[in-house]
Amino acid sequence: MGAPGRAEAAYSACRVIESRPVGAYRLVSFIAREMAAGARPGQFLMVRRSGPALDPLLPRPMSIHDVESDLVKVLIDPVGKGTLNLAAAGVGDQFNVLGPLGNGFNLEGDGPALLAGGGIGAAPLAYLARQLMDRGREVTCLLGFRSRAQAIAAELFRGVDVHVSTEDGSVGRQGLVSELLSGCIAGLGPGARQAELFACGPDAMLRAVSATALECGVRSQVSVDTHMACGVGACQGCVVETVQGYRRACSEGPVFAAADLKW
Amino acid sequence: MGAPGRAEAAYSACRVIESRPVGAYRLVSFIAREMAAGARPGQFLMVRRSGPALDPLLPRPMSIHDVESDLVKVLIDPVGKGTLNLAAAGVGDQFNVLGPLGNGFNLEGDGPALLAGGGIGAAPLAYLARQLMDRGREVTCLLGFRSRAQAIAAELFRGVDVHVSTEDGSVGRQGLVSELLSGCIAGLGPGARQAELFACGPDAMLRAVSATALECGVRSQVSVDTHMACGVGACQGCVVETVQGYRRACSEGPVFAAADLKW
Amino acid sequence: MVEVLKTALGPLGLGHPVINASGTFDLLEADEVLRADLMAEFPFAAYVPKTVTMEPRAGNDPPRLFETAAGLLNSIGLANRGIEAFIDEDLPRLAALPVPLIASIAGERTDDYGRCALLLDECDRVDAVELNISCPNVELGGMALGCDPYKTRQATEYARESTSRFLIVKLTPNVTDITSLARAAVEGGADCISVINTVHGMALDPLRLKPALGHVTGGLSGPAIKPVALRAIYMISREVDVPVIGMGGATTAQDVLEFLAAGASVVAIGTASFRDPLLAARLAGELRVLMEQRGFGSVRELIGHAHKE
Amino acid sequence: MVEVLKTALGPLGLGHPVINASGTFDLLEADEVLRADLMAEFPFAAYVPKTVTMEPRAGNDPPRLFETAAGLLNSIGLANRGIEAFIDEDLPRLAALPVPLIASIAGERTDDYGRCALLLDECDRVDAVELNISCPNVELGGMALGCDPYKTRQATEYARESTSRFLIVKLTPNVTDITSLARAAVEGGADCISVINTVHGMALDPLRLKPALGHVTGGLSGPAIKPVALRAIYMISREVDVPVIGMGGATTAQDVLEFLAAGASVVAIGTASFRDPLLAARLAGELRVLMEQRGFGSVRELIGHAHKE
Ligand SMILES: Cc1cc2nc3c(=O)[nH]c(=O)nc-3n(C[C@H](O)[C@H](O)[C@H](O)COP(=O)(O)OP(=O)(O)OC[C@H]3O[C@@H](n4cnc5c(N)ncnc54)[C@H](O)[C@@H]3O)c2cc1C
Ligand SMILES: Cc1cc2nc3c(=O)[nH]c(=O)nc-3n(C[C@H](O)[C@H](O)[C@H](O)COP(=O)(O)OP(=O)(O)OC[C@H]3O[C@@H](n4cnc5c(N)ncnc54)[C@H](O)[C@@H]3O)c2cc1C
Ligand SMILES: Cc1cc2nc3c(=O)[nH]c(=O)nc-3n(C[C@H](O)[C@H](O)[C@H](O)COP(=O)(O)O)c2cc1C
Ligand SMILES: Cc1cc2nc3c(=O)[nH]c(=O)nc-3n(C[C@H](O)[C@H](O)[C@H](O)COP(=O)(O)O)c2cc1C
Ligand code: FES
Ligand code: FES
Repeated sequence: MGAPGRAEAAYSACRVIESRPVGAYRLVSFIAREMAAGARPGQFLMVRRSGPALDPLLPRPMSIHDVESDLVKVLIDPVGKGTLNLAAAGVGDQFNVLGPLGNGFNLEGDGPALLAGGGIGAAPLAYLARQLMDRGREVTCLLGFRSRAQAIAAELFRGVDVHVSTEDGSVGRQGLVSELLSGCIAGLGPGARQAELFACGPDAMLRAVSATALECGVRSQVSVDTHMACGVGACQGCVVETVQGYRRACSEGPVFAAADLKW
Repeated sequence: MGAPGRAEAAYSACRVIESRPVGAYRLVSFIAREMAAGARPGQFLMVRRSGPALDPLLPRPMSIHDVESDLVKVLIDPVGKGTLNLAAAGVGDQFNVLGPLGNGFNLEGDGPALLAGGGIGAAPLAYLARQLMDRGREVTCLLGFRSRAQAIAAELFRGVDVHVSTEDGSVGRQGLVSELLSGCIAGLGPGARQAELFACGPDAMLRAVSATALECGVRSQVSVDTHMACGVGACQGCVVETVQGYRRACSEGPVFAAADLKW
Repeated sequence: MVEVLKTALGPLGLGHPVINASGTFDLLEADEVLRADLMAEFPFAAYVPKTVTMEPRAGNDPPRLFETAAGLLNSIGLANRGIEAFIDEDLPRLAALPVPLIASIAGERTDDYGRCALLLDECDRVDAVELNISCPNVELGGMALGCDPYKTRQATEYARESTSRFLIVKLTPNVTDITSLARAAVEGGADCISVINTVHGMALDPLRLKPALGHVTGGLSGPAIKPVALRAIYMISREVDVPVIGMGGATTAQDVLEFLAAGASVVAIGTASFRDPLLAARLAGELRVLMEQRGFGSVRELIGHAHKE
Repeated sequence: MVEVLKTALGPLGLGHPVINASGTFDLLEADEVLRADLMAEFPFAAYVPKTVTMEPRAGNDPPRLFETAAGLLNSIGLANRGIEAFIDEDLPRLAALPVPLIASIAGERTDDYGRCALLLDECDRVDAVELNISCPNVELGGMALGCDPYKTRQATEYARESTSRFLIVKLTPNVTDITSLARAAVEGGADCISVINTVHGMALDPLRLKPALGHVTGGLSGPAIKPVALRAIYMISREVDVPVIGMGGATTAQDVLEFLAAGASVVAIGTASFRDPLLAARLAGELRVLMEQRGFGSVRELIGHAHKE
């Protein structure tokens, strides 16, 4: 209705073609050719169910869980009204999607890559693991979950060297993912100094794993979880405190060097 | 979760078992045994889609369109967010329903019954016509619609003597239902004084038909349309002005003697 | 009701912390319409009838209601049959009510509150009196009075002199500084503050593009105003030493939990009762479950939790 | 843009009546992130950058955002790099912007508004200046200033003396009487009133039951506050003779239609841009369709329609 050729939406309407439970989480795939082509591990999308509904009001940030030809996949942990709403989408429904957004992980190193995910923080690690392995890096993936229902998500890491812990011991080792990490770094021996940690999860988990890594001289990149409104650097709402001051998780993150974060 | 046996909801969850378009309207049937048993023509229900959604926030008043064994049927004109939401319900979805509410039409007379509906105001007249005919009264039903898409609803009046007008002349006579009424009353001749008008529709239409009726000495009962919140006489929100002062459409109406209304 | 939910509002013992907001639940009407024995199984822990005034009031011109995004605008205008009819006709019918009764009164001038309170002081059935100085839908009194700390204090003093009952003052959020009004009410002798009344608002009829309400402006209630209510409860409960009744958009048991944590001693349900008049009974049950999940052993422990370090 | 949508705000010619609300759309950021040529195809009829202050401000402690029922709470706290960086770095990059630019400024004291306005008066790229005296998220200035008619007038006078640009004053709804503030601003020399800034609110973290925002309280925006905005627009446009920029929850073309009918000359989109940063372009197109359907031949005909008999 505007002038011809004028863009009238930044978000694209993407059709959901798969939506299935993965334990307590939900895996939803939708068609998004351009996004699939451009996506880098650790980047995210802003996602909303298409339609005029005003509650939930805003899109939610969702990590790119995986990419397969022209499909983009997200893994959803339905904890609140936004994620519940997204997880309720069925095949044929539409998502309004903006992205890929954010900086993503820096894949340039060449030492062994340790991936650590806490709960739904596992979501971006599948695509990350694959891309790192494609670059010839040695990948070990450590996933901590609350219980069995969440830990089922480890199945999504086919072909990856995955170690699981659960808080209740129902699957894998009992305890936290930071404990898995200590053991794993110890196993690397002197090679640990070349290793790099890529982590995603709740703040407390990120603090714990990056502290553990630091003790052993392992650098960390962490992807932080903050509430977002715009997703494009406009609202200043999603900031985290870094040694350089507040930085926006959406446009200057969500991946930060752990050493830069003040927490 | 309260004390045993304690009622925890006034609304009942009713399963939708049919939802189909009738021209521009939508006919939705749901299972509600007790309501079906107790319903009188002109009574209404407060209806909301089950679930925690906060927008739409409140139930909407819906006339009882028809009753069939343990089914209650409503006819919906999707004009705003509440009616759109209800009309979007599919088979298997649940409605939260309260009712039957309100006074309903007074069926006690015995003269010829003239029914007049304007637009979705046709909804309560199907059940009314049937009940009047069961009581042996002579029924003529006059329905005015905007255009063909609405007028298709006349099909729901099987076995009733129905006359249709549309504003654009696409079906039946071109014009307003009040014009149909003049002709119809004239046709009754001197018998008109025994006749009674039952009308439902927008205010302007109710004013027009009851004025026409009055001129010919025909009494009118009209069912008014007001915004409602509680539906049970608690909020004083749905009042209409009558010669006795403000009266609540939900608990003292929605049917009023036209002679009592100040408009 | 279960032990863990038992609580009190001043001298009033309550089975649980959920009551109704004035003007949104009518026991005598509901009893008839719902054909439930509400007198025996009352869903709320106390009953607050609609505000009454010295003289009967017809209320404002219709339309009086308009739904907005997650909210409801109303402009009822304190329609009521007057305090005499309330005392002579309604109160006797409420004799068997098994929960405390909080009468709500409003006036056009500050001394009207004294006159109403005096009349109610004779009525045994009345356990507490709420001064509604915050209705946005009446021209005189109501708001104008409730926006002014001096008049707020004066109206409270008049009522205080006229009654020994537990005295609640209900405030409007439509002011620059709601805590100063709360302080004024407490200085005037209030035993409790009730917040919030509705938020000033307006709607246009979507087709005619003219004011949707007969009174032009109205009061906004429902989930849309929950953040406004939470702020008022939090600020006031930090500022004054009397208990606070919290209301404004509470719809779920999680909302009740949050209102209590923000500093309310009791939570009132208004607009949400229009989604189901018996909702409060379910909320109380669900609140118990949430409290157990989060490890709260009593309502007292929960009240003001958000203020604790 | 199409003829029927063309309009003006004082001396500023606008292609349509939809602009952005300060702090909710960042052209320079969006241009990069969206990889769209926004400078050439700007969705809004004018651009209002985020409020700037004399000194850079880091803003409030996170978390700064919380979604509520049909609303958004924020407590950004006027994070900005300061007026110098705005003038030296941002304005040159906005040289090619094809629409009027409205700079938004805030200060801690009334004379800060004069100082900022004076600096901007040197900048050719700045077509108008908006005084933000209504941010609920900063301790000094902002709100405290915008709640007081005397200080509102004084801040406006300082700015008026310092600039010949079209002068807009943006008001807060968190006051007892918003029209008295609008009058004070006009008396101080304002050419235009902008309403509303966000509504005071608060949220608790649902699990911890502690304040969800680092700053404890925040400002509520989005559809939830649309009724509050409509009332402010309606009351102020009836009271003052200058044009009004209306904002607060507008999300659909129907909302834009209603804001104009209520008395706004221009409608600003804030929170709705978070649903899609290019939304405004679609709203303008849809507005045209709605105007045609309802028989409005021009924006001028529509403005204030709700006031007409
Ligand atoms: C860059 C980025 C990528 C993300 N990727 C993903 C992803 O791939 N998949 C995904 O599911 N999420 C992801 N998230 C998180 C997701 O966006 C948030 O869960 C979401 O914003 C919260 O929205 P909500 O409406 O569901 O919860 P809200 O209703 O906003 O809930 C409020 C808050 O309450 C807390 N909460 C409420 N209930 C629970 C509960 N039962 N358990 C734990 N916490 C609770 C949470 O802290 C939540 O944030 C990502 C976030 C960021 C910033
Ligand atoms: C006793 C009673 C019985 C009723 N029975 C029925 C029934 O059987 N079936 C039924 O469909 N409705 C019925 N209604 C009306 C129905 O409840 C209203 O339509 C409804 O309350 C409006 O809700 P909404 O959310 O859909 O519209 P809202 O969003 O509230 O719309 C606001 C108003 O805008 C107007 N409006 C908006 N768009 C249009 C449009 N395109 N055309 C015309 N008007 C428009 C309408 O006046 C509407 O009331 C009944 C009402 C009452 C009081
Ligand atoms: C229809 C309606 C009528 C009301 N009438 C009164 C009243 O008579 N007295 C009063 O003190 N408050 C009245 N209120 C305000 C409510 O008691 C309550 O303070 C407000 O609605 C906020 O709570 P809620 O969001 O839970 O509804 C009324 C509210 C509504 C919606
Ligand atoms: C994240 C955010 C940041 C804001 N920043 C500013 C600001 O810097 N200056 C200002 O005048 N208003 C600011 N506002 C207020 C908006 O400009 C607008 O007045 C308000 O959000 C109401 O409009 P809306 O409901 O359309 O968002 C901000 C609002 C939000 C949500
Ligand atoms: S979400 Fe708006 S700046 Fe990051
Ligand atoms: S809808 Fe509440 S009294 Fe009629």
